[in-house]
Amino acid sequence: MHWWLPLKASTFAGPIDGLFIAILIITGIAFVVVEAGLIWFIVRYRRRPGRKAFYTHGNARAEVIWTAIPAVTMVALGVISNHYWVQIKGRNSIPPNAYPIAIHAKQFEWQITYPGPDGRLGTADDFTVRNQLHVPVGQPVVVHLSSEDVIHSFYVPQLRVRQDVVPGMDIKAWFQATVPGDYELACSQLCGMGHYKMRARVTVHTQADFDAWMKQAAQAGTGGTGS
Amino acid sequence: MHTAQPHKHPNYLLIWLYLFLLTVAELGLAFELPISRNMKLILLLFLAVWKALLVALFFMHLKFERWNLRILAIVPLPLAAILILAVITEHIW
Amino acid sequence: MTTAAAPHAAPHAGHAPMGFWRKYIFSTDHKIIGIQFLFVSLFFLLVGGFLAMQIRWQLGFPGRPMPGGGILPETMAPGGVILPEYYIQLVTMHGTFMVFFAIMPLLVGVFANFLIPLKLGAHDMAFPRINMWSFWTAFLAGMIMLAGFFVPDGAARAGWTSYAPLSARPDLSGASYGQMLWCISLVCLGLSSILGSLNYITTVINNRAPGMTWFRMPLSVWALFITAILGLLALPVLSGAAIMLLFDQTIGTHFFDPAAGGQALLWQHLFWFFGHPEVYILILPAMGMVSDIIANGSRKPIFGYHSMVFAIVGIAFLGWMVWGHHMFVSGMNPTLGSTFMVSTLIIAVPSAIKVFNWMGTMWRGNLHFHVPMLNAVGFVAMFVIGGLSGIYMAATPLDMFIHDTYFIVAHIHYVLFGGSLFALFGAITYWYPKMFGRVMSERWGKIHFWLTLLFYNCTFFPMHIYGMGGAMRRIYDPTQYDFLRPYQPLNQFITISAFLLFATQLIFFVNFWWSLFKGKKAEQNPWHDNGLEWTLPSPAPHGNWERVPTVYRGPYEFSSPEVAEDYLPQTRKLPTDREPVLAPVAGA
Amino acid sequence: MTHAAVAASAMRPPFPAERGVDVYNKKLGMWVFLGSEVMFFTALIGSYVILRFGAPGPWALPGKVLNIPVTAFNTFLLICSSVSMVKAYAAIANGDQKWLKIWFGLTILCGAGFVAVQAYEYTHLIHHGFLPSGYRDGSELAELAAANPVMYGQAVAGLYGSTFFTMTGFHGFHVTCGVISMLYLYVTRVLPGKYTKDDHAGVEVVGLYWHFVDLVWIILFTIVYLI
Repeated sequence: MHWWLPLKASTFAGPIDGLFIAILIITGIAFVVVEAGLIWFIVRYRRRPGRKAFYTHGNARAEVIWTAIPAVTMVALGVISNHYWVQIKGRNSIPPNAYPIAIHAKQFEWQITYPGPDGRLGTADDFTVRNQLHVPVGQPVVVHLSSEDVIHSFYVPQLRVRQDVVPGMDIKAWFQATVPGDYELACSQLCGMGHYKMRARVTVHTQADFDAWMKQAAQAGTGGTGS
Repeated sequence: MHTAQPHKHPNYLLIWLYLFLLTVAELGLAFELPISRNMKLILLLFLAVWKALLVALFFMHLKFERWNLRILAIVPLPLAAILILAVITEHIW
Repeated sequence: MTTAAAPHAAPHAGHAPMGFWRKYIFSTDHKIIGIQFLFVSLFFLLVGGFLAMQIRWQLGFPGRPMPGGGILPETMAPGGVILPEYYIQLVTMHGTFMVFFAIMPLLVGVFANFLIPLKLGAHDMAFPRINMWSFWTAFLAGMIMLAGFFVPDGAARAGWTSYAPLSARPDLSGASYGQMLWCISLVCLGLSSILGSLNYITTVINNRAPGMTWFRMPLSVWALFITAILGLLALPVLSGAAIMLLFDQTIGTHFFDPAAGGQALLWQHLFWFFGHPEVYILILPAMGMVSDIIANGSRKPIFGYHSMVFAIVGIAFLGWMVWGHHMFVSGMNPTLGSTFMVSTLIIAVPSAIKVFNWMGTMWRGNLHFHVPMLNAVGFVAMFVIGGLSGIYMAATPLDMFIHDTYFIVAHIHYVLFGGSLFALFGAITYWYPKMFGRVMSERWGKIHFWLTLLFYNCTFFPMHIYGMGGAMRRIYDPTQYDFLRPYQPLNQFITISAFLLFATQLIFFVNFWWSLFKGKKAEQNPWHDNGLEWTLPSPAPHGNWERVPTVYRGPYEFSSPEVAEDYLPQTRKLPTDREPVLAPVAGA
Repeated sequence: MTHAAVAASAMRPPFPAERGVDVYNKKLGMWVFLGSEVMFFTALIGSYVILRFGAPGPWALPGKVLNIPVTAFNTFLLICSSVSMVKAYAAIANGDQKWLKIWFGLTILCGAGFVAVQAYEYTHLIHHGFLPSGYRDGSELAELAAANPVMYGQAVAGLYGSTFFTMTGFHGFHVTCGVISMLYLYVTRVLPGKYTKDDHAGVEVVGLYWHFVDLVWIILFTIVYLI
């Protein structure tokens, strides 16, 4: 096991892990201040016979300070987060050259439709594969998510991408893988008793490998997965 | 054990007449008229709110209560508005 | 005049002696109702904990027969091996019981009932009979929920959030009657909460003793009052949504059925519009009671009383505008996501104010570490972790990664267990003398606290790491995934810690029951506190006061230079105090 | 004074701590309760607004499925009952027992009439094929809708039935509860003449509830039947 975030395998990993570390630093400081303060007070001001506590109802200046600091920090954090949020999920965030893949989720499998050699969905050379997601590295990919029955969630930890798949809605999510390799696609929204095994294998190929796979899979028609 | 704030009772029958006439106006609007659908919608909602206000202010005596009870009575309304408006934006983005 | 103008206690003020049934079962006395809630919700706490142990067994040792699991029926755990369908029931019912039938009634049902009239100097609630119905409706709701395990197909299986359409379609979830019972139970619970809340609100507004002005109310009462408003306005939304869900399951409506034009996200919006205020229902009373206990334990006035009150109000108000942060990746309008992110981050500010003011209260105090104080400080220390980990989820891009992982599980348990439950252990110990006339064992209280603190952190802190690794929630068997398999030793560590944590809680239960019969007899004011309830004998008699006490000051005048002792009861009249000016009464 | 009355008066502090909202407990309690009722109907009406706003097809035109004249008559009944309720309250505020009995009785009659007409409306609608799940297959309405899919909102018939029956059903349930509690008060308190010029909290409190139910109907009538 590892004690840290998973492998960074997409362009989202930079901003997301960066935010994680930024928040870790901010909350780390707050955590140390509060816990160390508590321990210090517990030791320093523990009960002693004959002593009376300092009688005060508060201090306006101190309270303004510890209201203002969190407020400013939070607003700054909000502004930074929103910058990346718009890039990741914003209305116009999907790159126009993104490679389209349609994913249809149902209890308890992922049906993944590839555009075939012509690179366009909805044409005759589309073919569908169960539980096998192949994407090229270094190329934005847009997944068109639809669901047959209940809400599922498209989640690949290493790619830092997650999007719920909601029946009755046509949702698009995009990502750009940066490291070739084998990953796992997990359903992360409770979708019934088979939820735990609703997984698919994600293979990030180099462009050449991807083209070769595409050619072979398109001929086989079902992806030739053997699954 | 009960002492209501003494206030002059308004003419309730007059308010009843108002409500009756507004209802008739609403019914008239429901039929085919040479106005746009949105216009009709706004007019109908306006009449409904008017009627609701008449009931709340006079029949429920809100007009004669102290300000803090009136606040108590309208607290849920902004919350209701927040819910409906926020969820409706789902469909217009 | 050194002794207070002590109002005389009324053993049976104006009440004829009553039989057992009227006195203890169908009682209208707010204290008995509070105690009824206490027993019932402690039972559900135990049930919820028991379910959690089964979940932990399965996660730590997937596919291995559970010790003692052989007594479960074949449909749940044949030979003690938990089935996936039973596992989802466990997850669903653990959340449901803990949130709706343990923490919420413990905080609101028990302490709003017990404390509000006692701390405000009222004889009882404004509507004692409605109060009784509130308890019995909640009891009925709990029994209906529990019945879920005994119907064909078992209990509800769609998670405690019951996301539609999974929850709306028995053919997809596999749970037919269980899911319906879930809805019916929550409608009952909603009714119970509304009845309770309207009682609390009316009592706080109308039934305060002379001199008990708004800003002389203890923070616990403030918090319970604001909580009551949240409950009053939030629970009906849940009831409405649960009714729609029930209709979808039974009479064929299509609210959440996308095939007929219904909207799956509508359920989430309605649920979280209720659900986020609910989150504050589960923490605000704890914050209020912790404020009382910390001021007492520090022997100091609370630091910044007014900003504490405004922080409570601020949290409650903002709580209505943040529900969308549960839905960042649900396919919701992303612009709405930005709005919800900002409001969510802002809500950290009043929470920070509260934490710093508690520390300010302890600063230069004379700290008495009795069991309630230990638990209250434990609350602050743990709530900080829970609060800070919330910031990770509030940042939308990061939430995309950690949403629905064990990071969330860690967060919610830091807030609800580390927060609410620690506060509750403190509060139960603190007001136990006034409830039962006996004191809980100090030594076992301390042992329980330290062991809980240790095992609690061993259980829940590693979940942050597990979640950072990408582990999804509600997964029956994590070894299905290659990337989760290396975490199995960590999972086993969590599981063993959880078992020890559960065993530690048994100390509390034994202490509770043992002290009920064998505990040391309590004095009138064992903690040397200022509140009105401590002017009554322990246990407080039926009807509370014969003559309503008069209040001369706020509740936190500890270590006042005006008196020799380090506390100054609210009812004690100093030569400089003036009699309160009384307003004319409306409809006395 | 009875023993219970002594006990009850001992339950209340002699004076409130400060000037609050200046209303007695029962009335304040009813207002607070009505606050929760607003939120309950928000959930139902809000869902209707949201579902209709996002519906995949046009809603049935007003008057095509629902019988507007019958409901208009019902609206009229409810408005009448509201005015008779407030007249009953005004009567007892002047100590007038006779008119209290008359107006209060009229309110109950109008309320019961409303429930009866709604029961008639429901049976009529169900007979014609309008169900919570939509238009019943093979019914008169289903045939009309098949001939005129736009006018009868065939695509969203399921939503129409769901929201219509839930909203009006729960309103009807509230009216029924109101009628039962008014009947109870009528028999136990109004007829024996227990309300006086100074003590008529029950009339005012049940009146508040009744007017609220009327108010909800005013909104429902407009948005369900006329829009």
